[in-house]
Amino acid sequence: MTLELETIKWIPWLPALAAVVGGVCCMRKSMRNLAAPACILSILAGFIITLGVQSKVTVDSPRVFKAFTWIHIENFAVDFSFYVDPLTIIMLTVITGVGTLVAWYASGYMKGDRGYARFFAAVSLFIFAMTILVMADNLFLLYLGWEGVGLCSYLLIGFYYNKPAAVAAAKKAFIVNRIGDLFFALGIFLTYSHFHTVSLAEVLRSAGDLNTNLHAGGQGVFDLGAAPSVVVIPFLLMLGAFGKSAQLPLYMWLPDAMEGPTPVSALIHAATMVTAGVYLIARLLPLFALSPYALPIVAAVGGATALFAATIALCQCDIKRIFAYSTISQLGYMFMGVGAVSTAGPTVSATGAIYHLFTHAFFKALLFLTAGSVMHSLAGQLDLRKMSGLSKKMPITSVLMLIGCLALAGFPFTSGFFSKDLILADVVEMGRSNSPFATLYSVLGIVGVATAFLTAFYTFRLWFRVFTGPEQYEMGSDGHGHEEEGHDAGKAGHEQAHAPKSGETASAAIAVEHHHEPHEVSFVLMNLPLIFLAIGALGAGLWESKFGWIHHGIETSSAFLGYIPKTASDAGEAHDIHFTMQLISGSIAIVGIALAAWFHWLNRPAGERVARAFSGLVKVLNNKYYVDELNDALIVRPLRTLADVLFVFDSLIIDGIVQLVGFLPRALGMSLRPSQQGELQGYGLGMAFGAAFVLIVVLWSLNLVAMH
Amino acid sequence: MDQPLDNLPLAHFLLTGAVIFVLGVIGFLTRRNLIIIFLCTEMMFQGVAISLVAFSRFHMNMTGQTFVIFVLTIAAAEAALALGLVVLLFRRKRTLDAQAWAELSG
Amino acid sequence: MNLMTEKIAGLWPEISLLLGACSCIAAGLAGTVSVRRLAAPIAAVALAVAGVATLAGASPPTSIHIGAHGSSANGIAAPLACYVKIAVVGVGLLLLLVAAAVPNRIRSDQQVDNAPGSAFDAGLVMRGEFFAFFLLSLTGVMLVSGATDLVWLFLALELTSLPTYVMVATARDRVEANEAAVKYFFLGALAAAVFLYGFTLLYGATGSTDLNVIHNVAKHQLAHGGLSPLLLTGMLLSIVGIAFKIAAVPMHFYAADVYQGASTAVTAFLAFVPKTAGFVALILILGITGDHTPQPVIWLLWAMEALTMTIGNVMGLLQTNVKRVLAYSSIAHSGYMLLGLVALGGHRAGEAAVLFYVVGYGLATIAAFAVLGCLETNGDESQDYAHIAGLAKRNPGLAATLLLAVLSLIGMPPLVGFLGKVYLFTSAIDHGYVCLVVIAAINSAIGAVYYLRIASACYFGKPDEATRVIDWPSRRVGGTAAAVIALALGIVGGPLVEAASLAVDAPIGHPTHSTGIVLPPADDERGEMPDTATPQPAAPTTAPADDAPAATETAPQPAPETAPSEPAGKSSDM
Amino acid sequence: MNSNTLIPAMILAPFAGALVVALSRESHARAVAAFWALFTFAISLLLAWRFDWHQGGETQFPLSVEWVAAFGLNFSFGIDSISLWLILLTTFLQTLVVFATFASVTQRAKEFYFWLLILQSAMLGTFVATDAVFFYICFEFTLVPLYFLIGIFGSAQRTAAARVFFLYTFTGSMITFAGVLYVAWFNSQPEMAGLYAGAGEWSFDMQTLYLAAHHLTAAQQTWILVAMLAGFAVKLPLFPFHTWQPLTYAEAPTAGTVLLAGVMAKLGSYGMLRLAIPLAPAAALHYAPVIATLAVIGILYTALICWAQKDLKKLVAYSSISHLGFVVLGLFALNTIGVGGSVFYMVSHGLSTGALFLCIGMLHERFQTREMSQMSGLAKVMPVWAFFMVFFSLASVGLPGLNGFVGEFLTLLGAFTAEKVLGPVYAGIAGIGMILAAIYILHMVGKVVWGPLKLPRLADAPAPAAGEPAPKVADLGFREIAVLAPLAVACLALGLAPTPMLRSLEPAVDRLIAPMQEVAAADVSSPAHTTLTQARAAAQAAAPAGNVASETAQ
Repeated sequence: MTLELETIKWIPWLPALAAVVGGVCCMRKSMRNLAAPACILSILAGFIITLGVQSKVTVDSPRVFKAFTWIHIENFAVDFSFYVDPLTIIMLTVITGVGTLVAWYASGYMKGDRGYARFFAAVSLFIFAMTILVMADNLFLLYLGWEGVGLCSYLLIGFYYNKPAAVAAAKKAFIVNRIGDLFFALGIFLTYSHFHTVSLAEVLRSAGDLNTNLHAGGQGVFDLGAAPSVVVIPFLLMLGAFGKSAQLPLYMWLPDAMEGPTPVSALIHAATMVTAGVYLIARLLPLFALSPYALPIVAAVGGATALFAATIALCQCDIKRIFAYSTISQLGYMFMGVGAVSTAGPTVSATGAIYHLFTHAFFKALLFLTAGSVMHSLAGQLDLRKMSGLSKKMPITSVLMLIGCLALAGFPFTSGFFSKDLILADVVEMGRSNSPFATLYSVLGIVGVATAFLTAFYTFRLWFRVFTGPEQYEMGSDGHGHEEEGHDAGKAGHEQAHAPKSGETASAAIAVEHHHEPHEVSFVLMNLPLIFLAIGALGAGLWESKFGWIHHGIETSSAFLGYIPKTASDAGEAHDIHFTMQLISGSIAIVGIALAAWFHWLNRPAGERVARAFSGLVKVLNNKYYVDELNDALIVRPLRTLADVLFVFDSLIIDGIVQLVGFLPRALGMSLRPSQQGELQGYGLGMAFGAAFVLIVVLWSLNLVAMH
Repeated sequence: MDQPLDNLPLAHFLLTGAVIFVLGVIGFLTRRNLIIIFLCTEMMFQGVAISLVAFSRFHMNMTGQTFVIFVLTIAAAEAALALGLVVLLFRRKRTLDAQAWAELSG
Repeated sequence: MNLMTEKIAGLWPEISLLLGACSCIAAGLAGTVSVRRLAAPIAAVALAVAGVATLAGASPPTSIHIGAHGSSANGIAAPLACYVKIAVVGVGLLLLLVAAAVPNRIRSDQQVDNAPGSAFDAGLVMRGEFFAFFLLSLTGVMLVSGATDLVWLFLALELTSLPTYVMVATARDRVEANEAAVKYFFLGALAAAVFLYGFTLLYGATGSTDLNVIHNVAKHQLAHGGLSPLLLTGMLLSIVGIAFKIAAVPMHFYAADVYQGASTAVTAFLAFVPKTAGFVALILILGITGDHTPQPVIWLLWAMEALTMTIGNVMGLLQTNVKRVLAYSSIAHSGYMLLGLVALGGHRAGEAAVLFYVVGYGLATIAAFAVLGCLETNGDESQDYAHIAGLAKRNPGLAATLLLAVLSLIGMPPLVGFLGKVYLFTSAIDHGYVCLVVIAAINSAIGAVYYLRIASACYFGKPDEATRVIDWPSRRVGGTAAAVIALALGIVGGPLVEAASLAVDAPIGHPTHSTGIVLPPADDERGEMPDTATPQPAAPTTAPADDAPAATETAPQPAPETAPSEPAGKSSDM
Repeated sequence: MNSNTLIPAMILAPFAGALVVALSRESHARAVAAFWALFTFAISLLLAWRFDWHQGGETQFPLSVEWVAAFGLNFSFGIDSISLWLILLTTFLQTLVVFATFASVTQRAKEFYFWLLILQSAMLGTFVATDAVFFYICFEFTLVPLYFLIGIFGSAQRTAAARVFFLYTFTGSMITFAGVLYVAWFNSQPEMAGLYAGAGEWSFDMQTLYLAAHHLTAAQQTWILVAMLAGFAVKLPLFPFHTWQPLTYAEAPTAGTVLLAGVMAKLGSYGMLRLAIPLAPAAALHYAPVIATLAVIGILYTALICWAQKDLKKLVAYSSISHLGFVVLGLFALNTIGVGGSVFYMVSHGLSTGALFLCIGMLHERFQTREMSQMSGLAKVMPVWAFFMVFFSLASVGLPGLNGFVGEFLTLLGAFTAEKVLGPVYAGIAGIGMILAAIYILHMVGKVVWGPLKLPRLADAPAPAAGEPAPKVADLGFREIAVLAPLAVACLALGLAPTPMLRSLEPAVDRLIAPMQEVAAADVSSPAHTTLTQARAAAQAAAPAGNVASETAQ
């Protein structure tokens, strides 16, 4: 099936329409259930269009579809127009594909929630913003999508707005993202002021030309002093990407973002939005090549984040948080991958990052959604320590999650295995190149392997903990995914599902619900989409390695047009590295899984002994290196104190000065008051002295004048 | 014009006038009785009148002396007014101490 | 004698007022109440007749100013007089409306008669007299505006003041009124002595009391090495003395006490009438040196201006008594108007701005006092902020009047106060006094504080229980009319501005710039040029004017020998 | 109807309305006011319809009524696109405000609507004036109606607020007035005659004064700039002249606050654009960094202070200062993007902040409190209100797709790209304001809209027993939605399609800043260039072609 390329411009607008429909549905209780189909269908339609047009998108056909002029003043023109090249298609496939499945799942998961329509309106809005982000023809529009997804993330993290934690998390996410966004915006400004355009195609072309010139200039590239201000652009953009993709300085928001409904975590905080940073760098690679330091730094930050987050994930007990840290860690991989593009000797390797982005979307969404299923059946219980041996109660879920875990751990021939391996191979290859940063990349290669081991270990720690061992569990206190406001009539859906005894008060119904048995979730609504995801998680790698769809797409993407790959004179060596890395990472994964199986399934007491032996370390990791506390103590509190101080300063000092100035006339008046004491002769004295003073002064001055 | 004061220079007359004027001012500022104070203002007027006459003589025209006539008229009018006022005040407070009239202030 | 009759012709308005005053006294002495009640209408008629007479006399360019020497004192006299007289008539009518009820507030004659054994009380027997004094004082102002001679000016100024002393003393049956009268009278006499001294020195320096002659001497002196110290001292003393009339520093001390003590209607009168007289007199005195005000005088005026408005405003801030506030405001406004006096002549004549401003100020301040006068607290005048609180709820009309008055005083567009400030400020800037304008601007802001307090009390406060609104239609009409005119003049103030500038700028038929504003050295001839250019020079009137320059030309610096002949002839004319 | 009479009709309509209100019965006041507000809005729409949008830079519908010929004072009107947009903002907001106050104003309604309509007249007058004194008159006169609106209808500290507001702004504008007079005097100097049209005589025509400004020396311009800023910076307000503003905004009644923030603040920035910059062009260029620094400090400083607020209205009031800092930053970027963005921001800030104040006002009507600690989780009981509140908060934060973004980004971009005037550093530091804005706005939204439900206890309501269901709170009614919805639509429309507006602003903005751009292109820093004319001559010497055209165009 093929469609006209033109139809692609409908992709963002359908979810937008769905968002409006969802908004309307919010108003009427009776229409509430319409929101979900509208959302799912709109995303599905986007997916179909993406698949339909993808064959039309070739290296020659990056096409711009203009919807309307957005901002135009003087020679600053920004169109609301879409730019389509293979990278766009890859991203759209992920977004609409995973999006459809997650929305489908959510239509079951969110059933009965009071904010059902609101949820789907926000999800539709998110898809709109996300598609705008990846289809944007210019940096401003990209920024619109960028902030738009941030907004949706805010709205969805804070979906359970009655929970202070959710509200706080939402706020944190938005603000931390804003920090990144500021740098991104400044990057855009700098780009504009240097290239006089923000159009992607033109910026990329100009940057490519500039690169060519710089490279032609030889070693001048490294001479920062002589470099124009353009070399700052990549660093600004990079910080934006770090914010959105939760990389090291700006990652804190993502674990907290798990306060949102689980489908949101799956879609936004695992599969799509958080990868926008990777997309940004991949898309603007020529800009990042403007500074020779930019990409190595990206890679280094990615590597550091990957390891850092993986270590934290080792000791977390909240399922979703483990996955959150794992997401951060995997995003670190992607940054490593995208940073492993040499600027000195052009070889194309960003494939690894996008590839990993693609596969990660599937398996991480799968993992989150299965975690959601677990939560759903355990009334919101997320603590690893409070559940065990659930595979009997939830067989499908356990298998699905196993698939996800395998992919995440990079078990051979799962999708994660291929993509992660590609990144590692690229990094190691860079380490062996003549790049000035070769050492850095070598280190990163080791970090990558270490992280892969940790990933395998913590992933399976989770899986074994939840699904193996003796069957025991403790129900959650509230309904993650269930509306907490028990006395609200909006519970209808769920109450039907669980059939509370009639005549009971609403709160009693909740009480009952909290003590029901774990159960498998609805198949059609929730497990069926998961199965599709599982197929993706298992098969995407094999499919890619057979067809090279992503590889081809990336190579033909406009960002890489300036980097025509060498005709692989060293292809053989590259292949060797590739194979070696596959071997290493595959075995590392298996070792990690085995270790996890030993400590967390077969011999749990041993695991506990080890944990006790390293209790100090465990405590540090458990508390996430105390980063939140540090952040609070070093940034938030001082800033807040500063705000309070400034407020006092404002009302005391600044207003005080104003008041003082305002008081001056009064003071002057008071000091003059004695002159008006009411005595006739006092006044006469004043008048006489005044007149005499005038005479004396004036005549004296006349005298002076006369003397000159 | 051979009169006794003829050979006195103008300055003497002016000085006399000024001294009387200043004395009037000093009296105005220092005396307590309203009537005396009023008389001091009269003194000031007369000091000015002396100057006027002197100038008139100096300029050899009559304007100054004419002026003096008018000044005297005004002084008389003021005197009438002052006496009326003094009566009014005395009825009100039974005193003519200038300091007694210092209620309004600020 | 011809000149004399010409002058009489120009004095019909004054004569009408004088006759009115006499009639008022006569009516006031009448035995029957109904006749005594006629005093106020008679005063109104007299004012109206004066107005008509002024207009009738103004229409042809009368010969009085034909002998003009540039914008010298004499030259500006006639148009100036016209303007001032019309202003006095107009504002006087409003004042009359406000004051018409004053005698009713004094204990009635009957009470005095009935009181057994009560002696004669000067403060209590007044009906018609009040209006007589009222008219006499206005006559004084009119005469001031027409003064061409120091003697005339002195007499006119005293005529303005003397009746007001009586009005202050008798129009309110309170001890404060007496105290106010004491202060006003004695300090007024002191000030009068000061400016009289100044006049004397002017005479002594020039040998003439004719302003025209003095002007010519001064011009001559200026052209030849500067003013003689005697002349300068005379000017300074005159200015300082007359400053009493306008309540300017250092002669301002009395203002607050007198304004507070006097009956509200009389206070309104004081705020306009002596002030107008004072400013016109100052314009005449400064006219001696034409546009070339000597530097010391500029310094004096500069300092007076800055101090007067600043002291007025900062003292006004501290007051809780609205009448005192308005008194200090009156001082401050004198300060603004002095701004015009440092900026004499030229393209944008400051004196015209003063003439315009004084009318605007008068209207606004009369409106404010009228409103105050319509209120009564515990049987006495309402004077405090607390007393006018909540007036808007009680009587929106009065509150609106007060609001308009206050806004005009603030200088809020589009009221006349704003236009007046524009006029003053532009003329000051035109003469290079940017610094003074900035001081004035800041002062306006300071002044706004207490004006706003009035508005705020009126509109935001809770009504005061002890205060009641007295039903005095005439006073209310007078106040409202003043406020409405203040508003109207702000919107269509053009004609009045024209009139004010015409009053001081140039006789009809002369281009504005050719009136001898520039005074290069030894330029006496130029001053005369208008004479020859005037189409219908009436022979007899030009004669003394021709004499004057001749005298100054021939006279060397001390000029005792030649001078007498000319003024002597002049005095015989009189 | 002749198009040229439209402007006077538009100014006089609210005035006539005020008189009618004064004469009508208390109970009819609001209906009468609504009619006249709508009528004025209609006239302004008609004006927009008749306006030649292709000639946005030209002064259209000029009309001059002589006022005081001796002073060269005229009531001169005329609008270009900048004026027109602000007029539309004014009439639009005014209409909404009248409807928004239907329920809240119960006492002294006549007075309320009287002053409200008078205020509208004055505000419109400011935007249409082409005569500097007429501008000043209207500018100044706005104080009077607001003084009464605040003083009579405000909250607890209303009297103090009204007084502070009046005095602070009045003081500033008196000095501004002196500056205007000075330029007019300069223009009237006889030696100026013949240099350009209108020279050598008293005139307050803005175009004439602009030309006069080119002949002012650097020192003169500096003082003029100071004088102009004294009034406009206070009105805006610009840090550190802002302390009157939170008190005033907080104490004013909702209608007053909306118009204060929505329109009155723009009088300050509009004045800067219309008078301060063109009357002191070289000084504006030279001191742009100083003013921009103040703007940037203001952005950050007040943004932080917002965070420390406990009172909703004060929070938004402070945020308004912060936002208007962007406006000033854009203005003093002195390039088309910056100034155009700044004007855009003026309008869009009027909409979104006005709407926020309306939302808070609606809350206040229900709870009689604005303390954030008193309420929480209102989304639960007032979802529609919560929607609008969040929507306008986001607009205020500068979310792309909504109006705030365009203005904020263009002003920042303008500052960023203003070579030799400002530069990336200004934009970069000011940009931190975006982060802080997110912090305080989300802090507010998080406290009030989200979170567990908590309602302020009304003074007259009995304390609810534990476990009892929360008392019913009425969500927004039809009228209130009808007031907020147009604002939301306008925010969205301006956010998604700002181009028509920006394009129409461009020629008007270019015309105002053309002289400065020329000089900026040549050299700003050289002190040798005493007057703009000389500087321009130097610029032409440097770049012989091109610039001559604009000179002759003058």
